[in-house]
Amino acid sequence: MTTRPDSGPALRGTGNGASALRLTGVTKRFGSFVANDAVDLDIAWGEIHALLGENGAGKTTLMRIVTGLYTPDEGDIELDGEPVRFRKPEHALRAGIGMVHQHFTLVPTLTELENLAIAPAAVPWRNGLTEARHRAQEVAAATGLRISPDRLVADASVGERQRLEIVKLLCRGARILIFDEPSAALSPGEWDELANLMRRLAAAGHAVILISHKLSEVFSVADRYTVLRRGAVSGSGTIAEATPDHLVTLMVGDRVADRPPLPAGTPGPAVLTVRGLDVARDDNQPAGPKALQGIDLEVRRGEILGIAGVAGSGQSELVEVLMGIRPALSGAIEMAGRPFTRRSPREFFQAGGAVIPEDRHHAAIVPGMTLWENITLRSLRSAPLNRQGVLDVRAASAEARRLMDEFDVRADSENLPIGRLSGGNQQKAVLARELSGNPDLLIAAQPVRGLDVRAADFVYRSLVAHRERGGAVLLISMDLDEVISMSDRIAVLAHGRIQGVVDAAKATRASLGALMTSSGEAL
Amino acid sequence: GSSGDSAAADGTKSIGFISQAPRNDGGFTQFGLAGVNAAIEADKNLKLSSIVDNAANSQEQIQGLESLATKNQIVVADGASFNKAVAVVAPKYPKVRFILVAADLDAYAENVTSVTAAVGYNAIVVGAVASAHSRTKKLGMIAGLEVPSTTAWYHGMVQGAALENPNTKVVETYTGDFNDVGKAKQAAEAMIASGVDSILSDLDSGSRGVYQAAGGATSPTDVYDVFALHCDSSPHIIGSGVVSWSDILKNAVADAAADTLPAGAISYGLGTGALRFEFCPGKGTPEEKALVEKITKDITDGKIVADKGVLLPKPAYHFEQR
Amino acid sequence: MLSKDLIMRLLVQVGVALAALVVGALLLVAIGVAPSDAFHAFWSGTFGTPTNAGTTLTQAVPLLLVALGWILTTRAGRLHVGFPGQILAGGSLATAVGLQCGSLPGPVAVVLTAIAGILGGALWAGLTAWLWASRGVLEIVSSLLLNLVAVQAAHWLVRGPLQGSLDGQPQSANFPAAALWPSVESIPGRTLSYDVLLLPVCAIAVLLLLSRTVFGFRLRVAGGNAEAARWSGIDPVREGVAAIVISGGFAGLAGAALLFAGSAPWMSDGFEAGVGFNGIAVALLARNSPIGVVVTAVVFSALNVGGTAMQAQLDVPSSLASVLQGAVIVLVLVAAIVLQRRASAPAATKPALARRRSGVVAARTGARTEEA
Amino acid sequence: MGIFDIAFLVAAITIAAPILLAATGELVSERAGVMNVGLEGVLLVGAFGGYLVMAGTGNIAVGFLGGIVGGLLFGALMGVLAIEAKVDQIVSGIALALLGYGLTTFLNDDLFSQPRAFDPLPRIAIPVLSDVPVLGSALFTQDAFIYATAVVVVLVALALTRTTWGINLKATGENPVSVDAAGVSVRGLRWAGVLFSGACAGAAGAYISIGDVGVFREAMTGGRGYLAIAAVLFGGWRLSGLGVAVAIFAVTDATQLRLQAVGDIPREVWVAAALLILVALGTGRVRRAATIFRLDRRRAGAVELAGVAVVAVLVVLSVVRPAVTLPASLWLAMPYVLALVALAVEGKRRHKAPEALAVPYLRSEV
Ligand SMILES: Nc1ncnc2c1ncn2[C@@H]1O[C@H](COP(=O)(O)OP(=O)(O)OP(=O)(O)O)[C@@H](O)[C@H]1O
Ligand SMILES: Nc1ncnc2c1ncn2[C@@H]1O[C@H](COP(=O)(O)OP(=O)(O)OP(=O)(O)O)[C@@H](O)[C@H]1O
Ligand SMILES: [Mg+2]
Ligand SMILES: [Mg+2]
Repeated sequence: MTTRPDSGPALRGTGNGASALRLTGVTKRFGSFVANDAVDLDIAWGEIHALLGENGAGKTTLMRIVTGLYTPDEGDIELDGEPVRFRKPEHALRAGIGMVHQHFTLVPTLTELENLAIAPAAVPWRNGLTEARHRAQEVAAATGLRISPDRLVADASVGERQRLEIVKLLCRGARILIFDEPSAALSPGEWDELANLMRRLAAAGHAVILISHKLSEVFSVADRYTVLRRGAVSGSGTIAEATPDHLVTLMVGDRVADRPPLPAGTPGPAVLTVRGLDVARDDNQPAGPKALQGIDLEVRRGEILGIAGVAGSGQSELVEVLMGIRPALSGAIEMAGRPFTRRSPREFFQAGGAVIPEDRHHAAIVPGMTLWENITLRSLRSAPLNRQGVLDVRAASAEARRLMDEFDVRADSENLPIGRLSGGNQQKAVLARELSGNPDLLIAAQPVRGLDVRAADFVYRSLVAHRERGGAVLLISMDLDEVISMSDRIAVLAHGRIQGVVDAAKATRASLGALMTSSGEAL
Repeated sequence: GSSGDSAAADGTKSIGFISQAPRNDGGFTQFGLAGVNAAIEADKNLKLSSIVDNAANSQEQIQGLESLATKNQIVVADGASFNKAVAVVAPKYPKVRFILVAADLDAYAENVTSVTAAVGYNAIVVGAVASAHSRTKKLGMIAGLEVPSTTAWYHGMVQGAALENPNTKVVETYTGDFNDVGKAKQAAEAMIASGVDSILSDLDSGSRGVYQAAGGATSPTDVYDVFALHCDSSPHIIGSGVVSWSDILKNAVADAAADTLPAGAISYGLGTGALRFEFCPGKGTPEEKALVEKITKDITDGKIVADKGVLLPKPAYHFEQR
Repeated sequence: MLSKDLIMRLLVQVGVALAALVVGALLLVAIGVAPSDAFHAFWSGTFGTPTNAGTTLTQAVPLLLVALGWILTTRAGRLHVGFPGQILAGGSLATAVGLQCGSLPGPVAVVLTAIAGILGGALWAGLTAWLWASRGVLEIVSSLLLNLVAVQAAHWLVRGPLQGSLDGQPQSANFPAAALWPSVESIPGRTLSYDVLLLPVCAIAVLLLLSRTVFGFRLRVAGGNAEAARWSGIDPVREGVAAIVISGGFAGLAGAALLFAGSAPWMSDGFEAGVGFNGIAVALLARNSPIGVVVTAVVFSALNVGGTAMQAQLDVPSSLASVLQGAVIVLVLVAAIVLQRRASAPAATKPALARRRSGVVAARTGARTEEA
Repeated sequence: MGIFDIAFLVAAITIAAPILLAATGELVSERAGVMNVGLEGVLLVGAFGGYLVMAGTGNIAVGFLGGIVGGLLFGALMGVLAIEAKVDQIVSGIALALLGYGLTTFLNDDLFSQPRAFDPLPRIAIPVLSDVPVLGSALFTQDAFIYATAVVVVLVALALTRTTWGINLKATGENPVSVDAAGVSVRGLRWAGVLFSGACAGAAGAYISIGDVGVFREAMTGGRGYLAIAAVLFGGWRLSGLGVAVAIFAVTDATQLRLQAVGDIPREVWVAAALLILVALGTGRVRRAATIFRLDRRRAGAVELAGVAVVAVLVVLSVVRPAVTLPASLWLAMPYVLALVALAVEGKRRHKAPEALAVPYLRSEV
């Protein structure tokens, strides 16, 4: 069925300006913790509404309530002025509310079309593929959003996956679309595309809710905003009358001092040297297409080398290969002057490396284990915390507490399972862990993805401090501004090749973009 | 800990029965139990106090024996695998009479009697008859597990067949379980496919599989039973190397009750008729019947001496062949 | 929150125990046995006399060892059920060694048999570990199949190489007295073997290993999230292999204990006696707590011993025990519902999330780090 | 006379059928993300259920229904544990295995002091097809259950590939969130999978007891449940692969029974083994042409060398034809050993396990 009869997949909006979704006094508690505190939220048809707030402010939780994933403890939800209660996601979906999750809800092993075809089947033997193809074409006609129906989702890049996700929602008749930090995995180009799409949807009368930590994005697309702080609404209004400083103040309570421009560093000897590195896209198919080709890199003491490039250019592969998780086909890697031949994560860390993985959820934390165990995940396994194989638990949790203060990880106790913390705090915990050993080389893959302004600022400062201490940083980011403002030098990665290395001081979005697109059809 | 004193009060003696297989296995165990019950029928001073079955592993067997020994005067351990367990338990209960069925003891024990059946003799007869009856001169033996009593059937058949016709061939298959009907059926089918036309089924409920295979076979196939005659179970059954465990146990229990059961080992052979070959009604030509007579007589007269493997090794202690 | 959790657990344990009692009583009534008689028979058969108590405790040891093995592997995120096979392997090797130790002084022989048992179990488990680590065969399946193989192998051993009984029965010869594990003289029948000391010792050892040592920490990280483990320099495959092999060692020792500490000093096929799976149940019943298993192991062994006793006294079918054991597990799992409903959702989700990376579907993990 | 004849085929098919059906059910349930390691227990319950009802009614069709109901009951139990309680599936599986054995044994002892026996399913010759020379008598002169199994397998194949339901099911096993987000009930699909597998296992069990031989005895399924699970994995969660796996088990089992009967191992066995290994090596080579590891290459070389050596030995054996006889129990272990070897040879390449297999689904994970 997927849609209510009246609202087909076509993009017929329902009026505009009229209130689409109104939350009044919505409260959600987790045990004693209040994640949402009497939140009032008013979304109008045809608008793009930005939902802002620092990490752990309760944005995701609120949206989960709206989409029926959580049921609120108090408060009412009105849709088109009628009170509604969503006990299940499908209720919200039927009502036309759809959410693009940060982790896509796609099935990699099915084709894009099959993913669209996932739907309640009235009769078991019904074959919904043709119908799905139909809807997809309608949507394409209405929004210009095209998918490649018969491609496996596994073969699609993140941008393409996100597009498919949106098409899916539209096919199912969503009229209120929620994006939770959509740009986190997107390249700038892909973001612009998404922004246009949002405008088009709004213009067509849909309501769009955008959760983002990047004020630039907010100001570029949003019409109105609501700011959450510690679960409660700290302010709302129209973007036109708002200033970045104002919003930041609403989010974090006070102003965040502008970041001072990166002081000129004095690069020392090379910490990491990569020569002619070739890496297969699929470890099991060395003969197959390559993810990286002829990579030459050098990261020196006291400098931050930025890697700019769109998602899927091979960043993940580069990190994994440096870590020793992925085998290299050919090429040489040197760490701290010594050849890094028998590569394995352990060797990497022993050679003075540290890493902030891109995919934190799966690669950086052990959700079931306590905060202190996660923070000391590595130091715990070497002296002094490790005394001939025996753990010094007391010292470890003391150390953890110290780091929690230093890196401002917000949690009631270090004995909490880290899985209970908000994304932002989890990430600060990871940062604390990786910087605590003060390593020679820090690989930071999208270190501020999903971080609020203050946390992001904190990460920047920590990285710079690390650089000042003479450490080297390999910064991987899809956000050009971020790279430019953060790095001493920038290597542009596109299609698995280093297209060029430029001095950050001279680099501009345009020049980098040019490098990215140059030799586009290589490989 | 000794017991049996309770017996003094009145004349009644209570019997405990422990077996490795389920009591309703439709074969060895069930017949043994029948024998015990028959003895009880005959003597109202006897009663069967309790049964422990499925005592598969040694620990369970020892526990079972111990708890039976504490409250009975006669304990029947029905199965070859009890030999060591009995050897462990019996000395602790000198007043209790242990009857060990189908197994020999490693060591001689004062209050233990092992009653065995020299199935090998029966096997010789079956081998001869089957060989005479067979068209392809290929005989088969299917058993569950490879234990002395089953291999005895095989070796006996080999010897008997050779007596009747030197170039008759005998093959053996072990299905891994006396009660696995499916495997038995497949095994029999396999044999038939390889030219066997006479199968001895040394199985319990597994025998049904053999009957079914014979029934489904395209070529005429004969089946020979052991223990008893199930002629009505299948038209293909020629006869059975009857090993009347019920008779054997009836004797043994009665003797034990009368305290006339000698310690040591008693092996029942063709002499007492506890072992005998029987044709199903209407089966067997006069010549074959004569052959049975002859072979049986030759064996009891000692004209035919069992080959190696046909009989269990003769124990060192008191031994009686009946 | 810890203490609250503990109370919750205790409540659940008690609830399960009561429920099991009820189930048992119902079954008994169903087959027409007065529960009171049954209970009396059960009690006298398990703890009524020192002799029986000795048997009960001694038979608890193998269960405990298996349970501890299970706990270790699950903490490492691996799930294998190869304990029956490993028990058989350990027992067989211990037998092979034990039969040769007649001339050695007692202590040496005892230690040798124990070591042989551990080795045998570890080697058999090594097959599972190897198949998983380097061939990507799910350990659960390979261990299931290896169990079936081990059973047949044991069948063959007691009919071939290890066959040693006078009349050709499928049994080994009796073990030399020197190799038998010592037992308490004062108890009639000498049913209480000194290896009951393993109950507290091993339990505490495993507890400390997991909570207080680097090795245990690595195991838990690998089990908690294999991906994160690899990214922090822990090779989850190595940890998994270690866990599986160690658990095999425990099971193998259990095999040796079954043969050399029991009252039946010889090997016959089927000496494993369902300890392999019941051991898992024991761990479950204790909700994988290394200390709790000491209690639950005794409970389960009582179920076995008492089952036989009840059968001998009241002619209760032997299978009643296994029904009860199955029922107990189901009850435990159902009890888990109660706990889950109490615990907050995400707390519950996190292990599941981690499991996705490390648990049943581990082939990829296996594949990757091989080259790392 | 040779041992690989028509009767051999028939035997192999009879052995294969129940495993195939049970495995197909398990496949569906695993594609939905529920792994039932307790399949053995479900088979036993099906076998006993069939036997019980048959004893009551004397009608074999009703008997099979009884088996299916028994299987459904245990499937439902699995569902309650794995889907509702969200407890570890492996663990609940073990519980099912233990409970299945205990319960059936207990009831059998209690209800049947005298074992009953019935006539098994009659073989039905399909008019025209059964006259085809060799295959006719092997494939088209079978009993109703075997035909039914064939039909079920085909239907499942169609359902998984051609229907929305199939897509939903597969999606549930891969990424339940996506299904949930589509407004399809993950619980519903998983329940469907579990119950279907329960019904299949129940029917398969009934075939093992009343269908094939007409009796029941404790633990009579003898590890077939585990073989079925192994088949699903070896088959890489595809029906085709599953079929191959089951075929391997069945053929080995049928062979070992024959080899025991024949006594010492005949020539054609050595030849067959040699051919098998050659084929395996060949496919291995083809595969590796696509995928070459620095590490793997060395191992592959060793493997191939060993393989060739073995082939040589086998050829020699087939020429001299020695009087080799294996102990019965080693023959009995053969199917499991081969299953293991097959899994090991296939190794990871086959392992496209559903991502969410044995992962309980909880909403807040989104
Ligand atoms: N299931 C839960 N159980 C307990 N606490 C939770 C749960 N989900 C969220 N929280 C807490 O509620 C608060 C809000 O979480 P939420 O994910 O909504 O924050 P957020 O605004 O999305 O932060 P971020 O910007 O980092 O994503 C956090 O402190 C988090 O620790
Ligand atoms: N479903 C997803 N949800 C969130 N992040 C994702 C998802 N898929 C991929 N990503 C992240 O985005 C990055 C790039 O996506 P992806 O892996 O598709 O590109 P790639 O690996 O470089 O190219 P290819 O997919 O062709 O191998 C990945 O490294 C991963 O961290
Ligand atoms: Mg969030
Ligand atoms: Mg990728």
